[in-house]
Order: sequence, then structure tokens, then C-alpha cells
Amino acid sequence: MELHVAQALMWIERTNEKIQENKEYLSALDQAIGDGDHGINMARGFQAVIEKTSSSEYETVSDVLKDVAMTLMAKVGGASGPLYGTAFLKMSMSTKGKESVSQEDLAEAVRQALEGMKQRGKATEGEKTLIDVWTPVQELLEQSEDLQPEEIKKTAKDAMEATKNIMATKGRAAYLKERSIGHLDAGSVSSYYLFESLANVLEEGN
Amino acid sequence: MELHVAQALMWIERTNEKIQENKEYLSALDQAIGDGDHGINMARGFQAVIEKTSSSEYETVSDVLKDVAMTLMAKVGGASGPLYGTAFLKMSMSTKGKESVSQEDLAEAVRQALEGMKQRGKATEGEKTLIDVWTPVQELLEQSEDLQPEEIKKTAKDAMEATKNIMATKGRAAYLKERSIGHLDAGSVSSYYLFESLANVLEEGN
Amino acid sequence: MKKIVNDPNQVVQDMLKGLVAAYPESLKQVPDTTVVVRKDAPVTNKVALVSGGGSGHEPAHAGYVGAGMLDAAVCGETFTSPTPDQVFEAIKAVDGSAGVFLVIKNYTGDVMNFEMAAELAEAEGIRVEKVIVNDDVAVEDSSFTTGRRGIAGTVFVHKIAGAKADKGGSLEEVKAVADKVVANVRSMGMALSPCTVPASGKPSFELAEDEMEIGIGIHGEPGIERKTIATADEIAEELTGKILEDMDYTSSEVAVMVNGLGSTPEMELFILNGKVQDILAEKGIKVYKTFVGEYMTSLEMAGCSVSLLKLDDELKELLDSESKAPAFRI
Amino acid sequence: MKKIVNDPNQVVQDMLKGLVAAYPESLKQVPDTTVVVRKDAPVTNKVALVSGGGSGHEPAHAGYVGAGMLDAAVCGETFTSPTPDQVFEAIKAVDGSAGVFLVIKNYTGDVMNFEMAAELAEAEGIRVEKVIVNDDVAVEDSSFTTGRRGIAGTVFVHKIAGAKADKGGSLEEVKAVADKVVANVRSMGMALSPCTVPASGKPSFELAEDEMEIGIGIHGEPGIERKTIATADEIAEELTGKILEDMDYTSSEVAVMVNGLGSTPEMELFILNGKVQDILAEKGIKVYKTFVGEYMTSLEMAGCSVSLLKLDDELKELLDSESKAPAFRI
Ligand SMILES: Nc1ncnc2c1ncn2[C@@H]1O[C@H](COP(=O)(O)OP(=O)(O)O)[C@@H](O)[C@H]1O
Ligand SMILES: Nc1ncnc2c1ncn2[C@@H]1O[C@H](COP(=O)(O)OP(=O)(O)O)[C@@H](O)[C@H]1O
Ligand SMILES: [Mg+2]
Ligand SMILES: [Mg+2]
Ligand SMILES: [Mg+2]
Ligand SMILES: [Mg+2]
Repeated sequence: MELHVAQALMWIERTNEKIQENKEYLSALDQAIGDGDHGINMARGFQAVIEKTSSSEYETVSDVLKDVAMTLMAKVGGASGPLYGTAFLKMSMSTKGKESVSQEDLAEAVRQALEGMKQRGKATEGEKTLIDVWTPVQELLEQSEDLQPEEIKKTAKDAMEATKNIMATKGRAAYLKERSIGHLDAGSVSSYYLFESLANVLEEGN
Repeated sequence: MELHVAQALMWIERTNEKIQENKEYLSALDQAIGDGDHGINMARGFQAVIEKTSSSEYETVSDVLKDVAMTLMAKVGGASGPLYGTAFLKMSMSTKGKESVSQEDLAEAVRQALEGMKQRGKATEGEKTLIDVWTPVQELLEQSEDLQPEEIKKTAKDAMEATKNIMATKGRAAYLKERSIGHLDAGSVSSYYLFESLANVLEEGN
Repeated sequence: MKKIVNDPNQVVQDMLKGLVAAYPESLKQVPDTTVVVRKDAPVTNKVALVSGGGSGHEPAHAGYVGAGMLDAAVCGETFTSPTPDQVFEAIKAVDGSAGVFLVIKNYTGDVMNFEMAAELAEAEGIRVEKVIVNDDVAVEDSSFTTGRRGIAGTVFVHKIAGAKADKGGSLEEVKAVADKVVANVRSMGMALSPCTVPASGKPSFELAEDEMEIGIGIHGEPGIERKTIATADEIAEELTGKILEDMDYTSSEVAVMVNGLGSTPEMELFILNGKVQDILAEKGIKVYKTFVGEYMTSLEMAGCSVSLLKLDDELKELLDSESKAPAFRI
Repeated sequence: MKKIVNDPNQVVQDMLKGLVAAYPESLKQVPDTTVVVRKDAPVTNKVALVSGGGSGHEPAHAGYVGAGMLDAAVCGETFTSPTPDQVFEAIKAVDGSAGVFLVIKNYTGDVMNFEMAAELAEAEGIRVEKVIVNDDVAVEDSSFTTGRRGIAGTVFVHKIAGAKADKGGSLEEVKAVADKVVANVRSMGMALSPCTVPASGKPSFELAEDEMEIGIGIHGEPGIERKTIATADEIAEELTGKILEDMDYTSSEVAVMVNGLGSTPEMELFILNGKVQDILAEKGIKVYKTFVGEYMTSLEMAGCSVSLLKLDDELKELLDSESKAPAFRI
């Protein structure tokens, strides 16, 4: 399992496709317990990311991730913009100087991304946010040797689905308290798409 | 055919009943080609009239009509308030000093009422307003000897129904031009109620 | 009908109570009337301005009561002209011996009720003059019909005639400048949704999800044409175009009012304004001042109107002079 | 969705164009941004105030830009916090060497984006301070959660902190008075109908014909409780009651804001205000000043909020001092 520039780009493209396809779904999830813009925000951001990356030349994975970070930061807004922006910026910094990104490198990058997001969002696990998807994925990457991409997908999916039963204490859904239970967290679903796309790219690369 | 205080009061009571019963209908007619308040306006006005007349003692028909005039003037508003107010004021002035009101007196009173309203509204016959009901009734009263109340009713009704085919050039319906054709004029319908009630009272009195 | 009201038949009295409670330092209600006057009324030796009409057009008209604008607003039932006795009370309450000037919107009811009040006032020796505002180009201007309606352009009359009176203008001078405004102001409106009078509880008309009504008034009356809903740019073209057809504004300076009818967000009014300004620029019409907001509403109707007032130096100066009315501070 | 728009994805840019076209003498847009600043920005040696948030709350925030209030408003997409680069552009555009003060409503997105911009600014040597407004008593105030939202009470922060800066207050003094306002202001809102974000085209929630939503925010989020629709008096009791439960206003003087969320007619706001004033009078709370109108909207949502700000002499003076912002003239 190894990530090069081409794969990093493909990861971003696949994520974008998923986001665009599910734009309405993500907004509908956010509508139920938030303000209904998550799909619009993510679709606007990833659209801009694709415009940027498809018209640029990259030497390293880190450079790809940096452009993704800066574009998301400048185009998404809301809560998810700074969070995803921070995540990609931390991953870019963590992979700086590397020719290719190993599983170990990826584990470290995701760890730093997660740390950055937790700090930025003043959030921790169990608050019904995208942190709840990133945490188990990070643990998986760190702990499993010779990881099968399929496992990333499954871990992210299970974690995403588990947000349904959590009562929100961060993000807009927190205003609803008990009423937030029974609904998926929109940001966790978009994070699932991110890891699902990563897994697909890694699978193809194998 | 003769009108005394008791009959004048009954005329007003009957008119009020008709108006209250048909409040929604009058408003609906006004909705179609005006602003939808004619029933509300007339019901508010006649409600106040009844409160006033039922708590007062009257010596003459003229005094009854004056209280009706002043109350309508102060409570109806809109276009119909000053028009009906003027009509009753003119009828009160015209019948002043009379012990009882003959057909001839009534014809003269209605003539003056009609004149007053035409002046007030700068309107003439054929403009799809209540003038179109008052005019034929006034002519009937003036021209027929030994008039049957039934004829007043019929004349007012026919005239009211005929407003349907007129294109409005006065009142709010005038804004609609051709589109005003095909709808009854609300003020003509309330005027019909007035004359219908008068006829009923005269019939009973015979 | 979803409204924040108590008794739907008492909305005007309830509104007036909350209104004078909001601005006790500048407004007062004439006891037992629906008349709102300046706290310091009557102002001696100043021509007093009285306007009014049905309620439901807030901030018109009571929001325009204050130094530099109106002395009194007479508030009728919702969308129903006030009665002559109420207008007469207003005239008496603000008369400061320099005469009273009535600003009347051209509706049969308003004209009749205000004229009857003027007769009552004159019978008591109060000098009264009036102007009848008829800015709505949606309606044909004919002496054989009711003629054009008065809509949002009326606010310019309040402002400018009010300023003239404030600066010591005589009754004749106030009338002259009000006539000038009326001669130079044109408006045109449209709606996306109807409104509901509280006492009736029913929407004033029905529009399909893809329809809009062009040439709408401010009382929930139907407009002159029903069309498929258009873009903001197309709506701006249509409203402004109709006004420019009616009067020649070439190489003149204008004041622009983009007025919301009730539930149209300011966001949309500004979007519309962007195109209105472009159109005027293209035609070489110079914009002196722009007003975007809710100035003459129709309860919670969605829609807007555009008004253009051709200005000369006198009108500019009066438009710019101070106003302390709660809804029109300059 | 019935709206006066062109491209639903371009509403913010289109709005800003129409906004600066309306007030060219007082506002300008920083090129290639969604930032609106005072025409005379940066004002040398004055602490500059920057606020903003998602669009759709007009006249917030751009309507509050002007001498005596904000120096810049950063306009995000509809109901979506603006991005850090835009906030940073605003900070750079208004910095007059006396520091920049950020007024942030307490939403995760707003807080994060503004804080990131502050970091960028500090890295360039610009002094930045901030206040986070959280006046909405509908939401529980807990350090373990997102905490209370910032809603209409924010306008008082703009006004008072803006006046302090205008009078030459230092960055610390501006922050101190802003903190004082936040400590003393509470709000509570309700809705009768949802709103529709142009880019989404769907209503934010659904309410039955006889339902209202209590404890609503300003982004179309669901409220805290759904109830059968009540009278204006009952709504006033509920909103004011919740505020008075939260903070002790006994024998204090207050500023009152009765804020319309978008499509509620002023008539209804005044009716509500009548009862709010009665309740306060009963409790011996003295009203110093009242504001009734649309100050912080939620597109075309029907509903309102009530805010109470406890005043001392400093706050009174700053509340009364001049403001030239288009949407808040004093
Ligand atoms: N404090 C936080 N920490 C981490 N994630 C958060 C936080 N607040 C919100 N989120 C995530 O952001 C998502 C919402 O994003 P989005 O709808 O785009 O922004 P907004 O909430 O500003 O409308 C939520 O579903 C949640 O996963
Ligand atoms: N100029 C006029 N002359 C005579 N009658 C008129 C005139 N204008 C309106 N009317 C009558 O008044 C009626 C409308 O009354 P109403 O709805 O109560 O007042 P408004 O038109 O002010 O809402 C019309 O149906 C018409 O019969
Ligand atoms: Mg959201
Ligand atoms: Mg009518
Ligand atoms: Mg009417
Ligand atoms: Mg959002």
C-alpha cells in the first residue's frame, strides 16, 4: 500500500464524484438536525478543488494535499470548511518531502489531521461529528499491519452509521439535544466518502 | 305605502341581518375584482348601527336615518362608508320634519341620496358601482304609482345582476379593466340587500 | 392564516398601542382615535402634514410621523380607508394655524374620506390643501376612470413636502412642491405571493408555484397581468421599462426606491436594485440617491415595486434634509 | 421556490453589487471579495470593527457598516460562515493601526473561520481582539457543548462597540464594552414558517398550519419545541418569560428589540411589542429604548425574536450616539 501523486489526485477526484452525486443527500441529512447546507458547501468546495488540481502539475503528494487544503479553506466556509481545510493542511505538512506515502506515513498524516481538527473544533470523540469517523480510521491505519483497503472502507462506514445513535454536543445538531438522536451526522457521511474513495484508490493501486 | 319610525328601524335591522349573513359572500365578491373587504366593512358598520339604534329613542324617520348615516360614516371606511353615509344623510335631510314618509317622500329621498353619492364618488350610471342599483330603484319609486314592494325587490335584483356584464370604470375593479367583466359588483349586492329589506318591511306594513 | 395577533378584529388598535409604546419620545396617539401624531403636535405656525390610509402598509404611514415628515397618520382598518371623523381628528390635533396639508393616495375610498374630513375642517375655519398621489403606472391614467393608484412613490411626497413645511414653507408652497413630486414620480410593482388580511383570514388571491403577478397594488387587489415567474434581471427590466415608457427621464437625475412588499428578503431587493441601476446607467439617467427596503408594504405579500423620482435642485435639497420619523431617518 | 433572483448560486455576489450600488457614498466592496467596508476605510488610529457571517440575515451585517458601527462586514454564502481568507481580507482592508475587533456570533463555523483569520492577521502583525456573542436563551449554555447561539442581540454589540471605537476607545476598551453587552443581552425567537435557501430550493423545515416553532435560530435550523400556534400575547409571555428566567432584570433599565425574521409584517411586531412592554412594566423593568423592525432576519422566515439588553450609563450613552450605517441610523 503506497500513495503517489497520481493516486492522491485520483483520491480527490473520486471523493469529488461521491460528493457531487450525494450533494442533495448530504444537505438533507444536515437539514434534519442542522441548517441543510453541508452538501452545498462540500460540492462547492470540491468543485473548486478539482478545477485547481486538474489544471496544475504536482511533484509530491504533499503539494496535492496542500492545494486541496487551501482550496477547501477558501471555498467551503461553515464548520466543515476549516475542519477539512485543517485536515488536508496537516496531512500535507506531515507528508512533506516524501516521494511516496506508505501506510505508516498515512497513519501519521491522518493522526495529525485528526489532532488538528479536534483542536480547531474543540471537539472530541462521541460528539456526533466527523471526528467520530476519523478516529477509528486513524486507529486502524496505525494498528493494522498489511492493511486491506476494504477494512478502511468498513471501519469508516461502521463509524459513520454509528453516529446515528449519538446525541450531538458539538455543531448545530447540539441545539437539538435528544432530538439529534436517530439521525446520521452529515459531516461523518462526507468523511466516509473521503475514506471510501481512498480505499478504492488503494485497492486499484494494489 | 308609508314608512314610520318603527318601520325605518326594522328596515335597518333587516338590512343588518342580510349583511351579517352574507359578510363572507360580499367579501368574496370584492376579493375577485377588488380588495376583499366589502363584507367586513359593511358588517362592522351595520353592527355599530344596530348597537346605536337599538339603544336610542327616535321621534322621526329622519332621526333614525341620521344616526345610521353618522354611524356608517364613522365605522365603515373605504369607498362604501362615505357613499352609504352620504346616502343616509341625504335621506335624513330630505325627510326632515315629516311625521311619516310616503312613497313620494321616499322617491325624493332616494333621488337626493343618489345625487349625493354620484357627486361624492364622481360616478355615473354604468360604471359597475352601487349607483347602478340605486338609479333604477330611484326611477321606479318616482315613476310608478301605487307601487308594489315586490317591484322594488325585482328592480334592485335585476340591476344588481346586470353589474356582472359591465366593465368597471370606477372603484378598485376599474384597475382590472376587461377582467372586471363577469363578476358582480360587491357594493351593488349590498345595495340590493338594502332595497330588498326595505321592500320586505313595506310588504309587512301593508 | 398564521399571524402573531390577538383578536384579528383588533389588530389596528393593538398595533397602535405597541407602536406608541415603542417610540414614546416621538409619537403619541390621539385618545380614542386611530390617529398617531408627533409628540410635540401641534407645531405652531408650521404647515401640518396629515396622511394615512388603510393599515397593513407599515411602516406607512405612522412610521413617517416625525419632524421633517408627517405630523399625523390616520390609520384605517387593514386595507380600508379611515373614516372622515378620524381624519378630522388628525387635522384638529396637528393644526398649528398655518394650515393643514393632506397627502392622499388615489383610491376612491381615501379620496372621499379625506375630502369629507377637509370639508368638516374648513367648516371649522381650518385651512386645508391636499395632493392626490397617483404614481402607479400599472394602471391606466384616465379622467373617465378611477385613475392611477398611489403606491410607494407616496413616501417621496411625505419626505419632500414634509421637509418644505419643516423649513417654514407656506401651505401654498407645500402644495406646490408636493404637486411637483407627484408630477415627477412613477412606480410599478409585482408580486410572487398574496397576503392575508387578519379579519378575513383568506389569501387575497392565488398564484401557482411558477406564476407572478405584474402591476400589483398594495391592497391585495389582483394585478394587471399574470406571467410565468422570471429572473430578477427580467423583473427589473419589466418594472423599470414600464416606468421609462411612461415618462421621459432622459439625462435627468433621479431618486430610486426599490420597495419590498412584505416578505421579500432584502437580499432579493438588492439583487433587483443591481439591475435597475445598470438599466438607468445604460439610459444615461443619473442616480442621485437610492432607497432599498420596506417603505410601503402589503402585509406579508412577496414582491416589490420600483419607483423613480425625477429631481431638480429644490427636490434634492428637500430629499436630503433632516427627518426624525422612526422609519425614515436622514 | 419563488424568489427574485438570477442564478441561485450567485445570490451573494449579486446582492453585494446591488448593495454598494444603493449606497455608493458610504459603502464599498473590497475587489474580488465578499467584503463590504466603509467608503473611508481604513480609518487611521481608530479601532476597526469586523463582523459577518452567512448571508440571508440582511440587513445584517453589511447594513451595519458605517461610521459609529462596523468598518467591515464579511458576507458568506447564504447561512454559511465566510472563509478565513475573506475575513482576513476584511481585517486588512480596515486596519487603521489601532487594532481590529471581531464580532463573532457563536456558531462553530463562524468561530473557526474568524479565529483562523485572526491567526493570519496576527502573523502579519495586526492586533486582533474578538467577542463571541451568544444571546440565544433557547439553547442551553454549557461549556461541554457548542453553547448558545448568537442572534439578534448581536446588533447591540455592533452598535455599542462601534460607538466606543468611534469615540476613540482602545482595542481593550472596545473589547471590554463588547463583553459587557454580551454579558447583559439575552434573546429568544420563534417561527411560524420556514425559509428557503436559494441554492437549495427547499424549505428548511415543515410546520403544520396550526403549528409554531419555539426557540428557533436564524439559519432555518429546527427550534427547541413545536407547539400549537398561540396569540401574540402568549408568544410575548413565552419569549420574554424565558429571557427573564435566564437573567435577573429586576429594577434595571433595558433596551428592547422586537426583531422580525423576514416575512412577519411590522403590524404584528408592534402588536407583540405592546404586550412585551406591558410585561416589563409589570415586573418593574424600565424600558429606556425600543427597537421594532427587521434587524437580523432569516430570509423570508415568518416569526420574530425578542432581545433585552440591561443598560448602565455607559451603555446608554453608546447606544444613543450617532450611527451612519444604512440600516441603523441614530
Ligand atoms: N466543533 C466541531 N468539531 C468537529 N466537527 C464539527 C464541529 N461542528 C460541526 N462539525 C461537523 O461539521 C458538519 C457540518 O458542516 P456544515 O453543514 O458544512 O457546516 P455548518 O454547520 O456551519 O452549516 C457536521 O455534520 C459535523 O460533522
Ligand atoms: N367612485 C365610486 N362611486 C360609487 N361607488 C363606488 C365608487 N367606488 C367604489 N364604489 C362602490 O364601493 C364598493 C366597494 O366598497 P368597499 O370594498 O367597502 O371599499 P373599498 O373599495 O375602498 O375597499 C364597490 O363595489 C362599488 O360598488
Ligand atoms: Mg450545515
Ligand atoms: Mg373593498
Ligand atoms: Mg378596502
Ligand atoms: Mg451552514
